Amino acid sequence: MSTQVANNSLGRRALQKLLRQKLTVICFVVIIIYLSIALLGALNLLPDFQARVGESYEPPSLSIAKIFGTDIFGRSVLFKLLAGTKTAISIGFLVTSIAVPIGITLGSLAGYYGGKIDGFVVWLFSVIVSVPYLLMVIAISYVLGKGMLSMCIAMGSIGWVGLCRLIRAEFLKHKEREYVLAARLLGANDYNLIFKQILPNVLHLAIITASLQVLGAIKSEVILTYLGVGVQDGSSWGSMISDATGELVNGHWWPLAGVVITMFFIIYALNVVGDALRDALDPKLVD
Amino acid sequence: MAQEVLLNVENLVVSFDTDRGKITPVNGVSFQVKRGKTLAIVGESGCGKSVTSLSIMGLIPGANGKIEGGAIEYDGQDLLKFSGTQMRKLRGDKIAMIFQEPMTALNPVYTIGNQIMEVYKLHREMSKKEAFDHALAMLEKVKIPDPKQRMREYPHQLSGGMRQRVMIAMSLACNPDVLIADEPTTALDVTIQAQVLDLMKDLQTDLGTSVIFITHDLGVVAEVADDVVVMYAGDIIERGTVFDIFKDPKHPYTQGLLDSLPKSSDTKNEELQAIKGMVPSLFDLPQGCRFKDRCALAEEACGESSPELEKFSDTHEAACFVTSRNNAA
Amino acid sequence: MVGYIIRRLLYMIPILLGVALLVFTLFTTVGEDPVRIALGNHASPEAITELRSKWGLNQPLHLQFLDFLKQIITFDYGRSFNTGEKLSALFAQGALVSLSLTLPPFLLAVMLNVSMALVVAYYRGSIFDRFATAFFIMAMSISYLVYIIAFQYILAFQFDLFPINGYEAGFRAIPYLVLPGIIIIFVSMGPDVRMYRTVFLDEIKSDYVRTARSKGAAEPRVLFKHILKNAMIPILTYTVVAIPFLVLGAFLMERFFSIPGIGDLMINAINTGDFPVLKGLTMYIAIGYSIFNLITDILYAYVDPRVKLD
Amino acid sequence: MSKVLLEAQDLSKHFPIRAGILKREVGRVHAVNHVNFELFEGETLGVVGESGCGKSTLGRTLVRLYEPTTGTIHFDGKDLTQADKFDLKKMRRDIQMIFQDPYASLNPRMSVGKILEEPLALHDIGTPKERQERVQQLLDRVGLPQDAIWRYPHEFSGGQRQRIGIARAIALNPKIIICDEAVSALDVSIQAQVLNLLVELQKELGLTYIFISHDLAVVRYISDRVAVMYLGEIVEMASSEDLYATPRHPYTQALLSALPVPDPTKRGTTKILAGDVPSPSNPPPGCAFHTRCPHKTDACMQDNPALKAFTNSSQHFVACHHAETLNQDN
Amino acid sequence: MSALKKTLLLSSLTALIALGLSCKPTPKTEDSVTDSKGITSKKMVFNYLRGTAHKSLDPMKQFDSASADLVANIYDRLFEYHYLKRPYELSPVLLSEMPTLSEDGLTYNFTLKKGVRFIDDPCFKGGKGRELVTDDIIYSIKRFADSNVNMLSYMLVEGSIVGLDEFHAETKKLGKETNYAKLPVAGLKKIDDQKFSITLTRKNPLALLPFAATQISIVAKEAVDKYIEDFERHPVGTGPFYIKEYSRRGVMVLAKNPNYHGTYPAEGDSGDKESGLLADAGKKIPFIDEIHLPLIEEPQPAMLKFQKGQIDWIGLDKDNFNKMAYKDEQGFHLNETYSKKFDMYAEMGLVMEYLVFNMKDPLLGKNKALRQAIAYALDTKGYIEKMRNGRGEPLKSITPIPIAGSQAQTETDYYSYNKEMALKKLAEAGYPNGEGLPEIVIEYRSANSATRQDFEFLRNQLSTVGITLKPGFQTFSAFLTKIESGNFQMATAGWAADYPDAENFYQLLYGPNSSPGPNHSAWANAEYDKLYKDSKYLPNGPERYAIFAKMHKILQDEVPVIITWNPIYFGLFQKWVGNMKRNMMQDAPFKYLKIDTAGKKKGV
Repeated sequence: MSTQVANNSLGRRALQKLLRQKLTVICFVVIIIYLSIALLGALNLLPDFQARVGESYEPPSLSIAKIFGTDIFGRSVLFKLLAGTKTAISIGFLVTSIAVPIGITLGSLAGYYGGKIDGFVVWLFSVIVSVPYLLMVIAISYVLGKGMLSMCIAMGSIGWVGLCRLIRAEFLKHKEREYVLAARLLGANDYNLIFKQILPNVLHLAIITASLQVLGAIKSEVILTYLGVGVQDGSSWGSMISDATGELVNGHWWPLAGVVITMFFIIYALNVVGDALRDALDPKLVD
Repeated sequence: MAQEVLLNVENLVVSFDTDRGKITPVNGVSFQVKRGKTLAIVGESGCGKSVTSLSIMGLIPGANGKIEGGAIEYDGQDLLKFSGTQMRKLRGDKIAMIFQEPMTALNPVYTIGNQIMEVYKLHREMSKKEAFDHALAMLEKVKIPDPKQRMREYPHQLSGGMRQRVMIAMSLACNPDVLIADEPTTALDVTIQAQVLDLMKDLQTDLGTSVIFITHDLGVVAEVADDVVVMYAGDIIERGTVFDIFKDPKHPYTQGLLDSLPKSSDTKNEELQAIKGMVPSLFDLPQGCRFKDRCALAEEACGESSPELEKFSDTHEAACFVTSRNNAA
Repeated sequence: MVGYIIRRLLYMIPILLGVALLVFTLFTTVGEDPVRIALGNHASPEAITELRSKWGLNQPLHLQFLDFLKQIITFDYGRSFNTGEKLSALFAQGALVSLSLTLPPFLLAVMLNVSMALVVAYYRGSIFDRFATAFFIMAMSISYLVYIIAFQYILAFQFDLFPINGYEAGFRAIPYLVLPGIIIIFVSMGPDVRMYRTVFLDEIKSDYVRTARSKGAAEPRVLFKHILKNAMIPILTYTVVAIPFLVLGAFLMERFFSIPGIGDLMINAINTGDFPVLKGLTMYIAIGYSIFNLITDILYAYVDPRVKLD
Repeated sequence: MSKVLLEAQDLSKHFPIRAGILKREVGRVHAVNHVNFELFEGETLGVVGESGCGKSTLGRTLVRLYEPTTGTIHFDGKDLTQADKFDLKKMRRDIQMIFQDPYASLNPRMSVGKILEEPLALHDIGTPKERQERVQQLLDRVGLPQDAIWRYPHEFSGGQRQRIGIARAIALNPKIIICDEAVSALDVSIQAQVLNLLVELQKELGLTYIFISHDLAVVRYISDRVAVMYLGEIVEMASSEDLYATPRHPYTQALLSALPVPDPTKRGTTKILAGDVPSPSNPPPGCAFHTRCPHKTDACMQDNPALKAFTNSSQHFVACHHAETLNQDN
Repeated sequence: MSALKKTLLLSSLTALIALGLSCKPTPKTEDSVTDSKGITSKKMVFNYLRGTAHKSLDPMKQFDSASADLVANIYDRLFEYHYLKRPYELSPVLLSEMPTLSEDGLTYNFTLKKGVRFIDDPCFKGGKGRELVTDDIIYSIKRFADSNVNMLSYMLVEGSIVGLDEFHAETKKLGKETNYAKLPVAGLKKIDDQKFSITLTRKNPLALLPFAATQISIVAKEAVDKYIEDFERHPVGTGPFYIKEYSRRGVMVLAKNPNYHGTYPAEGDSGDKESGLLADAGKKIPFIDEIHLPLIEEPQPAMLKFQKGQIDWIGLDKDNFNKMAYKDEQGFHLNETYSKKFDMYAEMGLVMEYLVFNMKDPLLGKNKALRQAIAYALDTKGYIEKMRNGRGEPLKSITPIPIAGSQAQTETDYYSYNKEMALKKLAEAGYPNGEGLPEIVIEYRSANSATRQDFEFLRNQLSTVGITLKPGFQTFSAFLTKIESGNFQMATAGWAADYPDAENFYQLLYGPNSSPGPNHSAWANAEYDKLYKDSKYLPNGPERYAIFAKMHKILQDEVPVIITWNPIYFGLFQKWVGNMKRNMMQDAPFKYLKIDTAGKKKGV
């Protein structure tokens, strides 16, 4: 037995709850599709978006590659979108996998120990939130050299703040809960209390935050790429939108339409699932 | 005082749609409230007593609850046929309610005065000044020390007992015919509970209000009730005068409840007469008598159909096959 | 209360020190080299050293940092490397413009979104609620950049409803700010209405709502009198702290609509390594943020009588 | 009389109130104030009082969930207030606690099996298999089905959860269990079941209880001796019988009188105590009860009466200047 | 109840306000102006834009084109490149005529125009602009050479005027102590208030060209002394316009200098007369009363504004070119819908685009065949067609086509796309079909969508022969640092003429010009260097062109850079704009332009 199982049980209930809503299920499927595309991309199984499939700027037509038309090089907009999906999902994952562990660790320690550690963490995030987000992201990207990885690190190294606050607040509440007191009375040490007792109870926040983080990262990428600190090589939604600003006036609406639609589905799905997760994992409703 | 029935609840059925299916927390409940008297509804958590009271207040439609059937007659009119506006006019004016947690039941961001005055604003054509004076008078009536000062204070600045007094003042502001008190003293300490009960009794005598007193505390029931209704899992299983219930309980559940209270004669060398098992889930009710799984007297017949209330005297009814048979025999 | 304010103001010191250190580290150790940018192609090494020393960039880092601290205390961040203008002047000009771009739509948006959220919360669970939720998520799913391009192209160019871009001082600026304002409101709608709606729905579950209803209050009164004031507490925290960042304007908006605000100034400063501007702007914002945080807390205590500041 | 298992001397727990620019301590909440008592092996000591009287703080201070401000707690020859981490962990095996809220006291993300195994694992007791057996045994002992191991707290009712809490408390075979409002949140019919279980366990395992509750009837039923607390102080302590039959302190008298009796014929006999409990952050000078006491004199407003034996000889302790004079008729 | 209504009311009110405000701003009425002779006429406003904000309006301190465009209209220089004549030749501005050269070919004698006055400004006695005198010229040249003032552009005159280099060095030593009066420059001689001479270090046909640069605009000492630090925001010149509203990031407004001394050119190129460009010959300029210059950084809204007629002249970028124009055998044309409304020009730029190899790079520097392979693999023609809508010409020599000594004169040839040759050279380089060839990183100085697309094109090109490219999109300063420190493999580059002479391009590969000089490839070839020195001071002519051809041969063989293409610049202007002829050496010739106000109103 492990906490894993424990989460599964609550997770199972949450899942049942989620599956009762049709829309949520559809959105789940959408997310899974995007994830699979990203996975295929990671395995290099996506069609090469660099390959020419036709003349430049062919409007959409009924072949798979040209369903969203072609771009200036006659490349398939769809393939670019797929490659961009991989980029977007990787960004989402990277940012989340940086922000969430930091947020959880600092939030837990601050909330649990209080005192000087708490003071330090609060100070740290107060400092970070006092500086305009964009400025920070761009600056950190510069520090690390422009590019997708540094952009992700930049977003990640700021993105933990929100989660950290949440986790800290929850720890402050939970550490006075009777089940924690009981565990302390049974001789549990700090490690046990933080990681085995309290953390599993606040982890749902991390899941919800992560889904929002993915969302935010995807949206930020567009702006940052537009500003020239984002994705440099390869296809990304941000670079496609950036290109599309000029294409639109030429009547080449399809690359933009393609990005908007592609982004729309994943953001919509993440939002709906995020909301549903919030409801399903809300301990008020589960307990 | 005339033994006139002011409020008549007839076969009330309330259901809720939940994620896990439909439940019926109130399943055909009937009782009468007499003018100027106190009716206590007793039962453990989840027996449907609070849902009943909210139904009377007309606060059930909404959320996911639905009144499936029955009638609530107040002064000869069926409240269930009232429109939203009509019901709203009645609420707080003719029928008022107080709740268990005075801290959360009061709006934390408005002053006490403001909240009491609101009742007048809603139901009486009054100037601000008049409303203020009336509210102040109400605070005096519920014996809040320094009422002028309190008018300007916020709920959190008051102690639990004081807050409940404010709730009482607010509910009695329009001199209602019926006051529904839903566990009004459960959150209070005994000494404060005694104060509040005392106050309620005084006010009831003064104003002639009928009270529906909802509680799980049998001691309190014995203290305040004229008539008692005992509920279990959405059904009324016994009703009678307070003496009927405490001196000669007929239903095994009522008996069990009384027995499980530690009495002054009990010592820990004697086991308490506990009711075995636990209240069934509303999602998974047993066939027949809903109490049968916990009942020491249960027979096969109890599982076949649910017992109806049966008269034991003019005032006393209980719903149990076994007791009825024994009584008949 | 006074003690609380003093304490909070004192707490600003470590925060601002932290911000100073962060900004200093980020922009001094890396980022664009302002000297290279100022001198451009083929600058002679002497010219580079010369300018570096003129701008004080050849000093040891700790001395530069001390200088920076001095600047913070004296509120004098010097002149922009780029244009030689005093930062205070740049800020004074730009802040007003940025605020005139962002503040009115922000306030309108708060009012509008709170009202819409209340309406949606009122019809919670209905088809209308679902439809509205779907609509707001949809609105959120489209990139800000796309809104700007599309709105400018369609509303201003095709339909001629607004000037395409531009800015004039004073009240003549108003016509130019309408379209950007509409976009700002539009973009804020999705996330805000959804957030406010959640807040309202949380409050609707409260006991005092039941009390209000049992008094005979009608639903709109319950929503607007009882719930709204309680919900203002989380809404306040959400909105008031956003105000200092409004000074930054909305850089994309400023670029596309040629509004000479601070957002664009900041982006340009980043791209040219204009430290004095960056340092100054960041510190202004950080101070503004701390102060507005404090204001939030004071407002908090004002809205919520349970909160005592001491 | 049996042996003293635990002894609290001059035990206080004050919570600082901080304010001002530098958050200096400007006052203290006197949650527990100079409390002395002995706990005898095998007995149940009831602690009653109204909310805010410090009874729960006392319980938590005794197990060092709170660090006491003053005083000592001697258990098994050792002063617990001085215990280091190691000693404390050892002590944890001997003193356990059952909490009030059956919903909050169990970790919702742990299966019942895990919850019950936890204490054993923490103290490295037995092999996993032995622990498993012990868990089953515990479930059996508190009357829960074996399949509970795999289930989670939210699948149980309040009474069952409290049984899980009890099973957890007895898992380490403690000597003392502090029951902090252990049955308060339960319905009457369930309350009786749990009380019966507690009594059974005490007999079977030779447990010593400190039973903290605001419910006078329950305390009377389960306790051998009862201490009445008011504003952080013990105002009266006596055997259960003595205390309920002949309460000596005006507060105890009022408290007992206010207790509603499930007997409609005894209606209206309540002596109503005026006023509210003063704030423990600003306790009145002298006797803490004087603001509500119908018998107060000037002395009450100046000196805080010590807890002393009533009529010297007895085991009935009262903290009242006028205990003797007030109770002459008894 | 009422509260809900209130909200709805509030919302609709808001909507109403929004609608009310949405009425477009009333255009500033183009009120009339009265000129010095008392003749009232319609005010002529020229609406243009600035794509970036200027840095400094101090002529000696600026180097960016945004600043130069403004400086050129506020200040005057001794010369400018003739507005109409091609190839570009100098014509006098502040001088009454072109200077005369002494017999030894070393001293130029100048005579100032009479009656040139600075604009009225409080820095002058009585606030009245005083007349321009020789001292101003000498002061301005000295100020240009003052290393404390000008850190950017001294190299324009370096080594060419007697005593000026010494002066430059001296100012560096003296710093703030510098006093021009105490530092005479032998080569700058005042003869009287109207006459002065400049003595050269050696015969140099290019010596006068720098005096057409905005950096050697003529300033007044009074203004410099009075405004000190603020001088760069408070220009005082003799130019055709003065700043009416200074707004760096908003709308900058220039207004006509009513006392301007200049006149419209009396002669032009062949065909200019026919196209009406000489209609105003000899008339007093400027014609325009005001120039409005909003800062519009995004190209998209700028084009939308142009199409609405709110901007009179705009450069035509790639995306819009695609939409609005096309190319056929006869050249470039506007689509019919647009040609009714606008006029378009297409002018060959004085710009050479190229790719630089780092000769210190262990891979590329040592492997000539590899560099040649890359040169063969590039489809420059295709690039121009595809990425630039054909708006350029492949270059066959390092000099842009409009400049004397370019491919037309040297008759040189250059690499063109040849896959077989590329593969052959690649094999020769030791990487048959690109096998074993590591990734090559090419550096860019920004990361906007155009550069990204450029890179993608290049990558696709080279991948056809098996060469893998990786982009390094750098920030500008990082790019410079990388390039100048020689820490790169390949980089993109472009060079715009400082002055329209081939020397300005050949110097790009002159050995001693290695970084921080403009020769970033760090390529040094003794023969080339010698040829360069030989050609530098020769006047244009067959002798010089022959040397160019030899130098070109070496470049073509060694490939330290790959010369790619010469862009053509396009612009659109409204039909009501008159006298428009794109002059690549004068980016903002506002003083010659005019507006047909009546026609504009009618909507020509």
